[in-house]
Amino acid sequence: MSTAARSDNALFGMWAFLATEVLFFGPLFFGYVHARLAQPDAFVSGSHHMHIVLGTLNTAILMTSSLTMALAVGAARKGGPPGRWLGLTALFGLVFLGIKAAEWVMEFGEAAGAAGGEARFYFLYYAMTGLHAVHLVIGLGVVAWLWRHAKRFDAAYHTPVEAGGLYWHFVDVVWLFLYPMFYLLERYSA
Amino acid sequence: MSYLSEGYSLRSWLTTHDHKRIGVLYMVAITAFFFLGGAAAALMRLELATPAGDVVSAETYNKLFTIHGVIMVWFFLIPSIPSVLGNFLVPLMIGARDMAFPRLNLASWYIYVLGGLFTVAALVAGGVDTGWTFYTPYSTTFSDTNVILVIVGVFVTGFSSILTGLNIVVTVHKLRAPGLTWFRLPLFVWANYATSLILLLATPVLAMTLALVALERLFHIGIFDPALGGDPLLFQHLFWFYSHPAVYIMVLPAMGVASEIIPCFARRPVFGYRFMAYAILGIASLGFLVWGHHMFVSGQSMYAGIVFSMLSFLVAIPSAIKVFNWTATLYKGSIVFGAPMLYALGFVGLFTIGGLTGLFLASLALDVHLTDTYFVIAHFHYIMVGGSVMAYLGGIHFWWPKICGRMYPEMLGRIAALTIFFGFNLTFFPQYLLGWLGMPRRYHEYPPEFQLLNLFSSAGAAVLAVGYFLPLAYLGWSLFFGKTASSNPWQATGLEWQTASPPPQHNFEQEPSVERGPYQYSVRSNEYGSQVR
Amino acid sequence: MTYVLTWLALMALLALTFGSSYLPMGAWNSVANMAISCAKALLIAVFFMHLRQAGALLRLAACIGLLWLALLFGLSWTDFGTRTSSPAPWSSR
Amino acid sequence: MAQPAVSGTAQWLLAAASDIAARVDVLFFSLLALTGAVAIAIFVLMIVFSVRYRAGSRVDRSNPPTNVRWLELGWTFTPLAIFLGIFVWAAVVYARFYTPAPDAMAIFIVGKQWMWKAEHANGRREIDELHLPAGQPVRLILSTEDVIHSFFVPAFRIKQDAVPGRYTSISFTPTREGEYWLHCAEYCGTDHARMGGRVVVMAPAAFAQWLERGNSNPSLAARGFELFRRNGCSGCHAAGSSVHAPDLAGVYGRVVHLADGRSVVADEGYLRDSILLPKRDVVAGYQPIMPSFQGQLDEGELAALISFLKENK
Repeated sequence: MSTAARSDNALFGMWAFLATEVLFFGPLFFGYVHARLAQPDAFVSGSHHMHIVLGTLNTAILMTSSLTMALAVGAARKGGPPGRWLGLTALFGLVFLGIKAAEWVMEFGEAAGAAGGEARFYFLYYAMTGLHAVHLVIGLGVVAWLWRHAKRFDAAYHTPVEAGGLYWHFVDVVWLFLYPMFYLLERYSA
Repeated sequence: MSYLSEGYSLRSWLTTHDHKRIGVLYMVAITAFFFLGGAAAALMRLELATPAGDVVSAETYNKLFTIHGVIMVWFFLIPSIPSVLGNFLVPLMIGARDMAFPRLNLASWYIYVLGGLFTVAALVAGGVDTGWTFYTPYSTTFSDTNVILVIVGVFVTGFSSILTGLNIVVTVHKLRAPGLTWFRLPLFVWANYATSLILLLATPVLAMTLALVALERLFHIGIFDPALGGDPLLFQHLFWFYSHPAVYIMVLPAMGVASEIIPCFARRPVFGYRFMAYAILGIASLGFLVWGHHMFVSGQSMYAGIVFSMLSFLVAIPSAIKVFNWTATLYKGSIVFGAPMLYALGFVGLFTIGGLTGLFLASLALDVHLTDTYFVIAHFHYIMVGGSVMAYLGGIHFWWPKICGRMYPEMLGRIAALTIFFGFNLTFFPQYLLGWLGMPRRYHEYPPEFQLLNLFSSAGAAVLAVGYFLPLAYLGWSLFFGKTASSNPWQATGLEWQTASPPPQHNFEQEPSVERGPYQYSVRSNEYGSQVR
Repeated sequence: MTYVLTWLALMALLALTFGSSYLPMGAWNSVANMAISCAKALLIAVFFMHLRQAGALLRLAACIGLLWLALLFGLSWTDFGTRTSSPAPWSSR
Repeated sequence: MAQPAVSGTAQWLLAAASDIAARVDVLFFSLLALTGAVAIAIFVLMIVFSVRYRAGSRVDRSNPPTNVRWLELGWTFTPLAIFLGIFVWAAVVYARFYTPAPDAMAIFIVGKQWMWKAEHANGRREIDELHLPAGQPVRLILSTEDVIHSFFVPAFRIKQDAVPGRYTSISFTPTREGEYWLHCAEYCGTDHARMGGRVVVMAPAAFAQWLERGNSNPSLAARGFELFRRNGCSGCHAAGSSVHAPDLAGVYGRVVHLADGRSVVADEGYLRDSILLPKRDVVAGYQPIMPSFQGQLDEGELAALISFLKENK
């Protein structure tokens, strides 16, 4: 099989896998919509406990990591070594996780004491951001692996960078939806 | 050198990347699970021979039907045809050297086995009693059995399904031999392709839904608990979003098998090839729109019931088309009744009954009376056991010479097929009557007036057990003592028959170049048009 | 260059969604937030994930997961959407 | 099972003891005739073809057809038309289950692992039995104290799940006197198979006698009125109260306009939610100040309160 054909297979495989991932997150989004429609007030008051500055900062960091990932793929396509950009991507990912972990710790007290609808808000918050973080950790593993083997990639062969990039961007996209769902509810009334 | 003689050590099997060997690994594993699940069913039928709960306790009975369902659905039926025959045959039928992702293929077998170990561990630790449907809030709050362990098992196995589906989808899209256009694909490949789409799009929903059940059980907070404002019906929607399409995961590949066997043994082209292919895609996609028909009495809105009922009738159309086309394929054929053909005809007959009784359950007012009774049990066993298991066994016989290079004993094969057909009907037909008369499912004891029909059913189960042990015995025997098979003992047209039996490691000595569509059989003589020259 | 422009657009949209959440628009806040999230996702898919250059097959694969998610939401809402707010005219007088 | 053999259920033909049972049976046997005819047609064709075209038989095999467009379109669209007909028929019958007659007698049924409790309007309670008058339209309002159960009376052809946290209901008219099986049809744990009993359909006069005999309980509505005062509901909801709360006189069955613009009919389910989850459906023009009574009222007390509200015209 030619390298080009193999690359084609891998990218199609990754896109198909991402379709699966969308549906993997599906029940959580579904549960969120159902719960929020049932108890809108609890979700608003839960959201007001979120650290909006940290959340917004994290969103910016993750989007920037997507940029560096895209630049890594771009570099690989042109034959330049993607190592530098991959390293930056991993760095941004780590910072995101660090901030996220700090938030989890800060919110834990509130969450443990919450009752009724707010308890459900926190349940979904921890479940969804937790699952997202698990994906991000896997993404970090992939990026670290790519970084270690960065020298192997050139203009002719860089499929792993492309496929890993697709996964990284997907994880970013999931966060773009989580951010307004948990941080931005009726901020004007806070 | 055949793929079987590439290495004889256990290690050579457990580290193989060869799709054919992985198919065989799956066959071994699912056979073990089939007999485990069957043993649970045998105990249940023994208990139900009398109205009183005398053989096992109520707790044990509840665990038996749960483990029967969990094992048969996730560890036998879903991987049966796609992971065994699909794995073995799809690359051969499309003229590829292997799957698109061979290492992933092996990984999915290990993931399957890991999931199986969790489930068996739950069994050993005392079992689980929620039913395979895991309905909340019983599973989240009230059951005190090993729910989480089984959920982990099913969750893990789900990833095996997803990876197999991914592999088949990419393989069919990308690795077809030159000249093999979409409408030259054998229907078995179409069926496995459509099945794989369902595996990809439905399985993740089940995985996450079960994970949410486990979390709710652990933390006593969740989205299903009504005490906090949740809704148990939310679980049912999510569960059936997967579990109804899962029925098509089980039966579409079976349709694919029948579509290979019937033209071959009738020695004529399949009737209406294009309609058959469209029907497969139609079933796969419409199958996603009907899950709410499991919930007509669940308290879902009446309007939802009406919408889902109408959509359910629509999905019956492509199924009906397939039955008509198989029947028409017999017309003006030259039919040989080999064992695979007997299984395939049995499949068509039983699937027809199962499908037609599905219309009763899709009808709103009838479903109110019939749902959650033995009518439903009979209906889905006609589809899944009468349909899928018959077809799986037919496929195993049909491709046995290709898989191991030996012929099975023909006469025993026919006797087993007839035994299974008879035993199956004796077991499950009485259950339709029981259901209509109002015997609820999952009952450990029942009113005495139902005993006669239950006795028929239990007697049938004994016959069925004999029928299932027969192939195990003679196929095992034939591995060592069977007649050596030629490369194309059935004079079939597919690509898989154009290479040695058993095939070499990379399937074909040289890449085949496909010149025509499948099923170019001819009744006039033994002339037939193979897909390659 | 496309990448950097995309990133700038993403940042602008982030500022927009952040700012708009302080304007009292009732239910429209959520609509705006989701619309902006979709726009951002589209930017990432089209430019960072190179769907712009991709063939039909990849585009289809990218859409099918979302389509199926829409099926899950849409058909379930025939139940949740009609349960209490529009009871059958006869189910209670 | 511990229950005595129930009369009125012949072994081979299930008794039809409700108005809907007759309609369901007509549909069932019509569909049985139709599908039976189709199945027999297919099997006869398969057997005839199998025999006639067995290998070696001397018959005309020239030009076996592989594509007959009119035939394929025919057997696509003919079933479609028939299926849609059946769908409509079944849906029309189904709607009757949820269309109570105006004078339907409401009975609260509560499922609990592993028994059925019923409470009549006058306060008469029974366990694992349900007495009904023949000819009187009935509306069962189902709830459960633990898991999902399903109220199944084969002779009536009715089945309805009882779902935790809400009410479901089903309506019918018992027509034939006799005793019939009552089962739980949704798996609910260890003694699921033993959860059930009998339904007794009596002549109206005998039923009236039965209803009064040995009943020392106050009526549901009277008990509800007592609860209405004891739990402080009357403090806010009474006319002339200083707290701004909706007047509940005649609320049952009215269309209520909600703060978020929706409007709903105040049925049992709405009243239940308003007591347990008062912040969910706030009435337009009122503040969400009512506390939740979740965990303070059991299913029986809820039923009593709602019965009071229904009678409080």
